[in-house]
Amino acid sequence: MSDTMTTGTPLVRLTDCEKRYGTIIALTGVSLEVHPGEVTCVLGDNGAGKSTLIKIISGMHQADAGTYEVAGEPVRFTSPREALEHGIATVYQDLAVVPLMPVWRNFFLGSEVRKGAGPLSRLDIRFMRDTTRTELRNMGIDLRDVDQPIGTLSGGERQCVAIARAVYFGAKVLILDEPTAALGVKQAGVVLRYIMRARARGLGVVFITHNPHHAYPVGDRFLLLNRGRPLGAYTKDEITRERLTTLMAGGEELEQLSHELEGAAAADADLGRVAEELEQDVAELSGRTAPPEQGA
Amino acid sequence: MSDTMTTGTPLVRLTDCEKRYGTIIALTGVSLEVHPGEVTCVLGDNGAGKSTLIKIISGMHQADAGTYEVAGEPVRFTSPREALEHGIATVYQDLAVVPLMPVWRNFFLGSEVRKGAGPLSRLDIRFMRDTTRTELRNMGIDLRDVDQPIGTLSGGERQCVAIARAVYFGAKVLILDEPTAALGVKQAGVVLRYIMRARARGLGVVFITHNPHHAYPVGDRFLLLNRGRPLGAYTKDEITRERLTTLMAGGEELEQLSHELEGAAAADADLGRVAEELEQDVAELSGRTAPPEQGA
Amino acid sequence: MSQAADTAAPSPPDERLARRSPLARLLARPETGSLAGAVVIYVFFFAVAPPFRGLDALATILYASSTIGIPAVAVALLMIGGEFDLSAGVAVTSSALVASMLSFQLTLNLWVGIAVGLLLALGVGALNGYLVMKTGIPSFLVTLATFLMLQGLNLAITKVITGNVASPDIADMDGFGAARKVFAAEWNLGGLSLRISVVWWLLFTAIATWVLLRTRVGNWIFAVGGAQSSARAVGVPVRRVKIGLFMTVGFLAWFTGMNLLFSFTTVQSGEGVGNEFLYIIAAVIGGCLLTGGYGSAIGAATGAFIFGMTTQGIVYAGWNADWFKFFLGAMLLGATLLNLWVRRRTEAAR
Amino acid sequence: MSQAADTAAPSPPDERLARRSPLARLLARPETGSLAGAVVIYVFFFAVAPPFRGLDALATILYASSTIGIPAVAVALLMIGGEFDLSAGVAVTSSALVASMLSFQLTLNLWVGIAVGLLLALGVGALNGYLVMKTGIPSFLVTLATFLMLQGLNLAITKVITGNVASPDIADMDGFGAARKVFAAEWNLGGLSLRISVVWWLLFTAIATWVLLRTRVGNWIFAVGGAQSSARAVGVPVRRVKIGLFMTVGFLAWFTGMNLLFSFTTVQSGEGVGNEFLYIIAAVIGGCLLTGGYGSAIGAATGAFIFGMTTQGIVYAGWNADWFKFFLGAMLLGATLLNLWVRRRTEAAR
Amino acid sequence: SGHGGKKAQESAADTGAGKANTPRMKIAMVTHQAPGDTFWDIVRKGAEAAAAKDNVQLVYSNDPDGDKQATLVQNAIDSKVDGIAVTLSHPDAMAGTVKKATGGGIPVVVLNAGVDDWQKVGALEFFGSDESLAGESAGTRLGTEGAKHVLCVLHEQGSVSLEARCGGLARTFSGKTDKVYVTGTNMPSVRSTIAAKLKQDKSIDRVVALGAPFALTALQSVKDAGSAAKVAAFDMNPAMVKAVQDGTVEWAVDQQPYLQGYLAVDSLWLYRTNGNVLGGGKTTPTGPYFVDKGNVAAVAKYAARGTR
Ligand SMILES: Nc1ncnc2c1ncn2[C@@H]1O[C@H](COP(=O)(O)OP(=O)(O)OP(=O)(O)O)[C@@H](O)[C@H]1O
Ligand SMILES: Nc1ncnc2c1ncn2[C@@H]1O[C@H](COP(=O)(O)OP(=O)(O)OP(=O)(O)O)[C@@H](O)[C@H]1O
Ligand SMILES: [Mg+2]
Ligand SMILES: [Mg+2]
Repeated sequence: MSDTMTTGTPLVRLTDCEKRYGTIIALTGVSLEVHPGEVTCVLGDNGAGKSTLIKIISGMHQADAGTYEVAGEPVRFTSPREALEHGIATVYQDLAVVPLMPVWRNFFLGSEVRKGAGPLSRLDIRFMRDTTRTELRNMGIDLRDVDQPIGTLSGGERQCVAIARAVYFGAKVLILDEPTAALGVKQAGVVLRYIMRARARGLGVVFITHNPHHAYPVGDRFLLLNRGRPLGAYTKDEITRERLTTLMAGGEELEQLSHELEGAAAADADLGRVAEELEQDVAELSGRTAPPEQGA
Repeated sequence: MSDTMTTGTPLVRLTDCEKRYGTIIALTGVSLEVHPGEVTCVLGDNGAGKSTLIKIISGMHQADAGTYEVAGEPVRFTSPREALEHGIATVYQDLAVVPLMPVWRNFFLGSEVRKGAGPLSRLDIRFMRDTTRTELRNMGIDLRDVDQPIGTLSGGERQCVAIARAVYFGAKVLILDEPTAALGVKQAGVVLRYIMRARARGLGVVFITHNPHHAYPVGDRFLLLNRGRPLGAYTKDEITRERLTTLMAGGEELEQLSHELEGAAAADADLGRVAEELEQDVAELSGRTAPPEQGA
Repeated sequence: MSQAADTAAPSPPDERLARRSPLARLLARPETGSLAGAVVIYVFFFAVAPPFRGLDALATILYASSTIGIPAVAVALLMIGGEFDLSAGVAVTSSALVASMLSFQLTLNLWVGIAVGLLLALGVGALNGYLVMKTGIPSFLVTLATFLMLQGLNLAITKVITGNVASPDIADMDGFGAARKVFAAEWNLGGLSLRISVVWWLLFTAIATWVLLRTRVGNWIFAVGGAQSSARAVGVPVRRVKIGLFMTVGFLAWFTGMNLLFSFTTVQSGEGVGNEFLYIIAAVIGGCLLTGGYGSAIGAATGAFIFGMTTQGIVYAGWNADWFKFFLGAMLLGATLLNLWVRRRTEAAR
Repeated sequence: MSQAADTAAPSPPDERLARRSPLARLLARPETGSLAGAVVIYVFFFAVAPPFRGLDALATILYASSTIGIPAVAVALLMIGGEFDLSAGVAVTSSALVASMLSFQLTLNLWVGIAVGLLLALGVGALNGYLVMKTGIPSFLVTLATFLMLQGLNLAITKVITGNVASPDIADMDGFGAARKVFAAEWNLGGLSLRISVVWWLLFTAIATWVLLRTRVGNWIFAVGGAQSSARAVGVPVRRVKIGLFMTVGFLAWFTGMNLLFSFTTVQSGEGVGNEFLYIIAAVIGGCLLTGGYGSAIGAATGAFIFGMTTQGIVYAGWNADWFKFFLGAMLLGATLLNLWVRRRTEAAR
Repeated sequence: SGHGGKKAQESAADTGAGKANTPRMKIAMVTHQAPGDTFWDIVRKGAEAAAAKDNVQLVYSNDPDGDKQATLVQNAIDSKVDGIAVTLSHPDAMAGTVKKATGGGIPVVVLNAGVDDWQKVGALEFFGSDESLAGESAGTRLGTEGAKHVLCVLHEQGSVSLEARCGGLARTFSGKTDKVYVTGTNMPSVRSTIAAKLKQDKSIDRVVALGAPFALTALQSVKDAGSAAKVAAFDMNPAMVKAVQDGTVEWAVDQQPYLQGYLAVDSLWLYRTNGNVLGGGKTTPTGPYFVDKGNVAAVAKYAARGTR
């Protein structure tokens, strides 16, 4: 947990955070820092507590123990609205959209753009529709109709709306909970590019993903969680791509899987072929042999 | 669209299928075959119509045009129950769980196990709880409590329940709509193993994914969709991994992305480093240079 | 139950779970909150109203609660299944009117009328269910329409047939004695009159609880109410389940109607209007969600009991009758807040 | 609106969209279905009931509809926001009672009573909203409790103060004339009596429509009703929106109460019970979802009009009063089915 | 199957009267009846008998809510009827609209309720019983019978006429008067609530129900509570006659609803065809009329037919 890389107060600092749902302890003893112009990756198995952690940052939940500081000031958000007012924008894993509402209304929900003054102040519908269409087109999503209820969009389209919205409104901190899960290769690429841009503009980014190929290139800090506890926190200097991948994948398990399949292959030639392929994948995932490929 | 590889009637055959939602044309002119012991991958951009296609197969929707045959017999399912009765089990992209119900009740929903006879026939709760726990542990998910409402599980845990359920009940055809989207590396590996096993047992599998690393090793046939229309249908013999990856990724775009980032790198050294890394990723994704690595 | 899981996988206690005392575990059951409300209200009236203390007072309260509680059981199941039935109150009257007038006019054995009444009640339920499922119109509207139509039919047909607004007295007809024993028997145990409807109420509550928690259909009821399209996707026969629920409401409405008929021997054709809300209120007090997918039959029974006890308790206490509704509202709010407080406490007590 | 998008991105027609005629596009608007229901019912009664044809009959119908329609506008907004208010009906009576009795007892200018009545109605709304948001108890239960308590207070306090069950006559008090002009003016245009409440009804409907579709608050109302936790997650002030909605119901209940008071100069303390359901019914007929997140103010107005027209139409047609409820139910069902049929047709007509 | 039933009932004779040959006219009767109330049924029968005799088309409508009932009167005005018979149970809510009718030249008579207000709205006549007076007579009678503590059962809260009956009773009754509100549309709850009240106060020795069906239910409550209270009632129905004959109900205060309906229609016809006005500007009382063991036999025959 080195503080070597950056100086100055972090945008967001959580210390020794704990969260319980009734008797369920979802998170305990977790600390996290987000610095301007840095990407903090939170990695971990399913159910490790990643989403719970970011929900605390975004004001959806309050921690049961631990402290939370924004720009050095201790805070206690009782609603996401307060976090938003501090410039913290979030893409939730469940996307937080209102299914029956049109796409553009969802895009601007909570941050509507208005024109006119006083009692005549009203929504600037044309601007919001156009912006929604443009922002989504930039992500590679060409909507038929921004007036479609968002509930009728495909999973990936819906995720793109949530991301485009957060990117559009994110002022200081951008939190992304598995943003690329349902996305096509092209759209996922765009999201990575967005993260780089936000980083370049000096925003602090929290990025949750299960894909080490996405995490390593863009991340500056890595926080690993396991069963609600921190497994380790590293800056990029302190960890190699291989080590990270192994930690994430539970590398041994994947190897075991391919061995198992090979065993079965004795009985079924066809299966053997696939086992071979998987083995290659494993090799590629958890310990690449060509060192010159690695950057930095 | 070669029929060279397999003989005999396919388990499922869709011909010239069309689906509209009101004025929205989600799918048109799409055909698909699922053969026993084969994995059919459906690939395509966000909003291409993949989920719509599998919802037709699973009986959730009816096609507006085209024919649907199961084991050579023309059918017209009016509900997913009928498809299930034909041995077609599905993992939906939205998972189709009932949030307020306990995990084990969701697992067995619609296919409850009972003991006792006549009016005294009742749920075999102990068996169902144990089975749920075991099946999930096999996937690498160690639940605290199978009586937790499923709505309180993490995204990945929820997805694992849906997959484990379909695998447990799938009799002839197994349909998986982006099953690995929210999964950790370990769990995703398990799902791929499940697909291989189902294939080995002679089931027909339909597998939707955005990850060419997952699709190519396990797939026997590949159906590519674009904006609701078929872009091509290939057997494994007819397409290389590179070609598939390029088709899926819109490979040029990804390359362009890395060039763009490199351009920006002139101004920002830090960004340059990431661009370099991304470039490596691109190289790796869309045209690997080491031919001996490829199987078959 | 947690033992079952433990035997399957004898693992060390999960470090991700806080320990909880057995008491806390008991208190965390969904029924505990509303039961607590019932107990507190009982104790309250026990303290302030001396006449409330006798066993005969309890018998009166149980009887009053049972006439709400019996249909409330079915209404609760329906609400868990995600639908409403506004026609339940007048369906009670309809089946009683049909049973008595048919037997009377044709001078038949009463059991014939009873059977026809049952068919009618089931038919109305099936029609409600069919219309809701077929057209997709919200059940609130569909059953509002059947409510109004039944109400009209009750008044008009009774008028046409009897020339009057009440059904004829059937006390001297064939089959009355036996039917009364089944639907409205009253036992006198040393001055204490116990009514069979209370027994039926408990029985129906027990059956409904068993069905909900221990049978396949119960699983389906929770599922269609909690997430209809998910339930459909995994193969639950949504339409059949919902139509069945509407018919269950019809069945218990008919049963309540028979209780009414054989307790009072005649039925006013305008009766029953407004009772549908009492059933819904009982279910909601007992913890059923209006949006479906959550609730219990025991809760509905407790809700009916709380409602019955409060209504009668205020009278037993001899409070000013003008303020009756005010007290009723205040007590209901109190019981609900207590229910909530108990649940919050148990959640906090980890 | 679709032009706005086209100018922004002048693209060739999307091949993934079927073409649709302008007529089909008009018919696909959510209000069209219920409007069609209204028109058909109007034409129907126009044909069968000669007295229905006159302009004076239309004035009567519009007036009857307006007394349901004004509070129904607020109730519709609240239902879109995902909540119920069962206390709306008696809140109307409460504010009228308070306004008249306070002014009368203290011999104040009526406007003082009117203002206090407004404060009370807003206060009840705020209390409802606060309890719902603070405790998480379903609004059905909370407002049921306030409904009962207000009903009790209406009866008891009126009794205590006036010794009677109605408020005193205020026709000769200070401020009556002006207040009557505002709340209950009646213009006689050549034998045709037009009432101001109809004008207010249309005005409130227009304002509510504008708020829903063109303002930020409207966006928030849809969001809190459609998916409360999502709305909260993106920064919608859920609590303020919902409390505001309850207070809006209070406001229009007060307004309706003033209309009542200045139309009839006195108020019965038992009045208003049951009207809360008429408001909900109007909103639901007009297409509001009971589960929240969907609906329109115009729909609620149409619903009130359909209900008012049917109720009066049956009388104008001179049909047997015994069958009144039956006809009412049948016509409502018919109107709803027609609404549905129109929507289905337009969806099929691509 | 032999007992009871329709066959046992078939004995009633019908009122066969001659028919007037005056031109057909249309009369609206608008009451505050709640659906399915026995009492109003008898009123309507009277009105229909008169209408049949007088060649009148009778349009009946009803709503218990004051403002809605007023709208019904407006409906009648819009329909250009030849006369309106109306109840003024919510006089203030109704006044404006009724005045509109009388002002517009439509003759109006008032029946049943509105004894203090009918002249103010410009009505021609009033047929009915003064509810306070009826209550007072009942109170006096209870006092002479030696009752000590009376329970007044109101089957609707906030109703002017029920309150007037109870109020009148309390005024003239020498002992103590209590009251209890019950939900008229829910018989089991009526039964339990009366029983609860009787338990709560054991000194109650008389139950006076303000509607016939509720008196019969009160009998069961008395039994449930093990009370010795006797039961008396307002208004009649066939079962009530039997109860009075059996002696289970002491007496019932009848206000002769048939007469109210009949006179209302007949007087409008008389006014329209011959300019007659009944009562000389005063109310025409139709009650109170006590039905007890002494005179019940005379009433029984007609009650069975549903006209008493
Ligand atoms: N509302 C809740 N009530 C009870 N338990 C909960 C609740 N929300 C989450 N949990 C539990 O807390 C743990 C952490 O959940 P969380 O969603 O943070 O995991 P995650 O790391 O985001 O997993 P994934 O990668 O699958 O999204 C899980 O085991 C989950 O079951
Ligand atoms: N119920 C619906 N009503 C209207 N349009 C719909 C509906 N469901 C899907 N669509 C549209 O149909 C198209 C295909 O959707 P589908 O869900 O099949 O895409 P997909 O290929 O599964 O995408 P993804 O990879 O993002 O899951 C999308 O453009 C979507 O907006
Ligand atoms: Mg997560
Ligand atoms: Mg999809």
